Amino acid sequence: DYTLYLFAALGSFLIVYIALPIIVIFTKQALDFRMLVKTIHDPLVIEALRNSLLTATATALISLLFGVPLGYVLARKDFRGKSLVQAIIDVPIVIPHSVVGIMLLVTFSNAILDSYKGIIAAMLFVSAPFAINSARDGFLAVDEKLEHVARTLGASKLRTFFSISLPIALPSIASGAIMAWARGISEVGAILIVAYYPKTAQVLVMEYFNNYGLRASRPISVILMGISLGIFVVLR
Amino acid sequence: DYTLYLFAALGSFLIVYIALPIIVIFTKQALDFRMLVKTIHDPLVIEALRNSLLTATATALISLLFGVPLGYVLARKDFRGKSLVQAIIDVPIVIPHSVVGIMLLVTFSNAILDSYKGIIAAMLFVSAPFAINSARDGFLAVDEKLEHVARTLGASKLRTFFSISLPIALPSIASGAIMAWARGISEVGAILIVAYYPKTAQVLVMEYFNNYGLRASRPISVILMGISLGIFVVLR
Amino acid sequence: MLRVESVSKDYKEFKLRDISFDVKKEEHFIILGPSGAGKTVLLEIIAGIIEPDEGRIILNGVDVTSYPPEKRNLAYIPQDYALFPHMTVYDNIAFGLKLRRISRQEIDRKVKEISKVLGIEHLLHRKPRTLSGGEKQRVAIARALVIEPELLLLDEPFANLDVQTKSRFMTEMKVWRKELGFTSLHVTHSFEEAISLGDRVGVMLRGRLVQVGDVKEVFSNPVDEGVARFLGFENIIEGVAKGNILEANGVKITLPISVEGKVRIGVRPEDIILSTEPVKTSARNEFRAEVIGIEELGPLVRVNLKIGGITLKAFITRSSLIELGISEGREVYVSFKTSAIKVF
Amino acid sequence: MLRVESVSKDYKEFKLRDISFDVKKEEHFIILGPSGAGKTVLLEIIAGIIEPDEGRIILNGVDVTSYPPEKRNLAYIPQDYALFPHMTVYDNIAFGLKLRRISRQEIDRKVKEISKVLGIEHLLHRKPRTLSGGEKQRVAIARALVIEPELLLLDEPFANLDVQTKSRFMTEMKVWRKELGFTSLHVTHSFEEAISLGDRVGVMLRGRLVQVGDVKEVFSNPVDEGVARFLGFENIIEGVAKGNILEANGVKITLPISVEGKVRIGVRPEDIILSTEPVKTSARNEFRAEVIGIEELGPLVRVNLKIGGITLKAFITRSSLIELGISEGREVYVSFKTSAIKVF
Repeated sequence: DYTLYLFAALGSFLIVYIALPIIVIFTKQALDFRMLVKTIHDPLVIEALRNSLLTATATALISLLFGVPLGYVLARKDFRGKSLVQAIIDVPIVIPHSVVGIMLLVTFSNAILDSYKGIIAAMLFVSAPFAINSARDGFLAVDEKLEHVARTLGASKLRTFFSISLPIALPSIASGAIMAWARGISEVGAILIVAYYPKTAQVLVMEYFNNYGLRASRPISVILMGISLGIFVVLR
Repeated sequence: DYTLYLFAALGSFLIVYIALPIIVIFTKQALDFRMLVKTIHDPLVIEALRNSLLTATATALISLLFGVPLGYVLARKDFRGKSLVQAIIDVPIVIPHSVVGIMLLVTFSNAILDSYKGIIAAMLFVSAPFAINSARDGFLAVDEKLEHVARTLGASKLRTFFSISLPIALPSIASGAIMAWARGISEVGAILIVAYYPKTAQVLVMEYFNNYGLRASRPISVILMGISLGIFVVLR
Repeated sequence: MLRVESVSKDYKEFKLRDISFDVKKEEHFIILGPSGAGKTVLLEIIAGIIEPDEGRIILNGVDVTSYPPEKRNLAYIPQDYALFPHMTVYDNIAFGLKLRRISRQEIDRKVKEISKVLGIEHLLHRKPRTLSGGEKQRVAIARALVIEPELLLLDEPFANLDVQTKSRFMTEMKVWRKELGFTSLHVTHSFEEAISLGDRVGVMLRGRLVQVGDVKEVFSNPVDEGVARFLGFENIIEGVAKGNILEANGVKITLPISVEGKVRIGVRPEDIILSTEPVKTSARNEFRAEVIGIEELGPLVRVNLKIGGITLKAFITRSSLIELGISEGREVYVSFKTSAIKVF
Repeated sequence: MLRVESVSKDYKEFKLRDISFDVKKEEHFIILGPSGAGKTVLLEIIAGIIEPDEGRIILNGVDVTSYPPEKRNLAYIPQDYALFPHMTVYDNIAFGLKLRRISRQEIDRKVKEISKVLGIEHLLHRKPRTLSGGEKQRVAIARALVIEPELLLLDEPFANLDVQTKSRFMTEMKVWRKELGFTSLHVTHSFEEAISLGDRVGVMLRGRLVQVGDVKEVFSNPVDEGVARFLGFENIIEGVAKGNILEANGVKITLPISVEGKVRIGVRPEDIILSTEPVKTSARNEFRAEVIGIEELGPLVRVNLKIGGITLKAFITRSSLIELGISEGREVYVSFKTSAIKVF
């Protein structure tokens, strides 16, 4: 079946293109283990990793707090302008990341400049769509009849939400939260503009690269990638 | 129905949070129209926009060239390791953007440093998943029976692909290409590391912000955002 | 107990129009209608899930039209049972009790008690996805009855069960009713359920409740053509009657009674006899007909026939189809007894 | 013309086993079987879409088992017609011709010609999604026949059509065959299609072709219990025969012939008569029975009966169910003619 072989050959270029850099960076770092160990003991790196993990986690939690109710409303209610709301939610995916930073600064200026708030603001803008859409899909998959039956059995609307809808939609919501977390920790462009400080690991990678070159920035990259890939495996 | 009102109130925070910066930046720029006009005549800006559009377009085309055959194979063939391949394709979504840049430099070093090739390499890494997955979904939606019938009518496998499968999957493929384009033009983190020069608009936004402040970077942001939103509207 | 007063509602593709009926205490009331008649919408209006555009729902003399579902004290069992997938059977049954702030021991006692009646004690620790259709249905009934509702709303309760389970259920249903004494409103498209369980039946067609009454009475005296069609009189012929002869498009039909003027008659397809040769039987109406269509319905075949200007449908078995060698375009003899004719 | 030689294939949930048969030139061969028998898989093996695990496909004396579909010169019409949605009807029909490097004028002539025969000239500029089911089917047939294939493979060609369209089609199918002289292999679950179109029939059950022959012969002489069941002998009773009496679990049944030893007999549910009082009819077998289950099948009802140690199924109409007042647990009288018994 030559056609499929041809296609597979063409297609495997992209597979290799994505897989190769991942393998190469891990392998090269494994050969330069000393540098990795040194990096792990660099207080600047530890501080930056802590900042990244904290802000990404905060972002995921905020996305959940507001995204889950929004997802529920989108799943259960038809209202005028619903498609506009849905469009707005998806907009952050297409806006250039540096522009996101400028937009946020133009709007909130000093309130977010160079602070944890700024990092979270930038992350939230790009992460929220994942949390909202996953919650919506999760609730859409919960049979409305289950809610109806719970109501007739005596549960109020709020009680029904917490004892029926939320637990059943939880897997989808959790995967949305993880995606939001991953999207947050992968963000660089907007954070560079809004909050270069407090320094996050993804910004530190860039700084080390600019100041000390590739060899210095590689170990942090490997650590960050390890975390991201771990999250990714959990997600699957 | 108080529960839904409460949820809608909570959820509207995120809607406002996403919509507000977009509105604010457009409004503020509209009030500062002179600066916008001046920016449009800045040769540096024009050059950078040209670079962004060219590289994003090249990225989208390369994604298509390799992603469409790969999508077809994924849609039609079961093979050992298919789920691993699918996982690899989705990996770029979770890797921090600055890390992507480091990985690519570590792997391809001077071959891509500070060149159009580098910009496209960075964009391709983050864009390819969109092109591949859309193509796959497009082909999955083409009834295999159509291909079977075309075969019995005398068409070879390749001929069947070009006259039946590809035309029918085209809308999905096109939307994947647009997404790949949008993802490419929104990339900053990886490009900053791999190819600061030739300067792209999304990098220029950052440079103008660092060198001349918010007011100088805003007009380019507005132009870039206009392009992105235009693309987004086409996509819907 | 329950009174539904001129309820109307436009909901999706369903249009309920001016529906009124009442259900007496401890009665088993059946709403019978084809799918798409709006039966589920009506149940959901009574349950409080959908608000009617017009009309009132009265439960034990109280107008509950504006009450939310949780204040109506009734239980609703949808067609797919809607067991909570993330809870064990025990927790499913206890759900309604927990909301009522009853002590743990009391809840435990009640859950065990109802489980014993319904024969599901051995399932209490299981998750719903591990249950068979019949077991799911029992759990759904237990969950509904344990809160001792005023009224049990059942939506096609036996539609997803196999024949054996279904038969056992219908028998047991009667036992449970005696034991627990609940009132039920049951919607279905099954004549069998209506016949074996219904104290009274309401026939619902295209959003209207067209006839309410005793089962046998409804079946033998359909009030109009619509009900007649639903009950199986697929052949409705319009013509002008003179004495006991009806002339319809040039075809003369002998009627069981004497009437004058324009009338309609109904004949069930299963009452029409086909043969390849003319046979003078006790059937008083015999015609030559052309076969214009054949439609298989499982072991039964519907044959469309053309007699002069009118068309008739007849049911024959698949084996008769083969034995008589009936195929399209063939001429056959058609007969039916005058007593099989229903005059409207 | 086509010879299928001991084809076997495991494909998804289907298991084809040692299937052999041949189709003669200009014959209309029907493969009749319930859904899930593997009929479509067999067609796709013949078309070259699926490769068989074992066996050979011979077309006009040439072993084509390893040929790709495009080298076999046959045409396949799947159940849902599979019209190319992005092409007009004209381009759909012309598709096969364009691949054959025929001149534009010649293509145009052939497309117009076949469209005329099939009565779809007025649809040529339309897109498939705007067509009715019957129109789609005509286009699919035109697209298949225009390339003058050796063999036409039809998968449930009438399954998605309404009765009228279907009836017209079956009549026209015979005309087209006369006019264009093609050979067809047609798989279906419809007895009607087998009877009215089939020159010969093969019965396919659970992946095996169990009986091939003339339609009437197959229906009157099923080779085994499986075929008998499929043809409607739902009651299969095993017992020990002595002369023309069969004893089965304590029940004595009079047989139409004399046999000795362990035998099985089949009775069609539609040949069993129910009554509420004993009636000595010409039916030679009469028993008292208990109703143990009732199942509605549209206008027909299947009644499960228990007679001593054996169970029987009977079909009665819905109106008889109501008139006789049959419900579960009731005692009824069951009778069937000895001539309705098939001894295996």
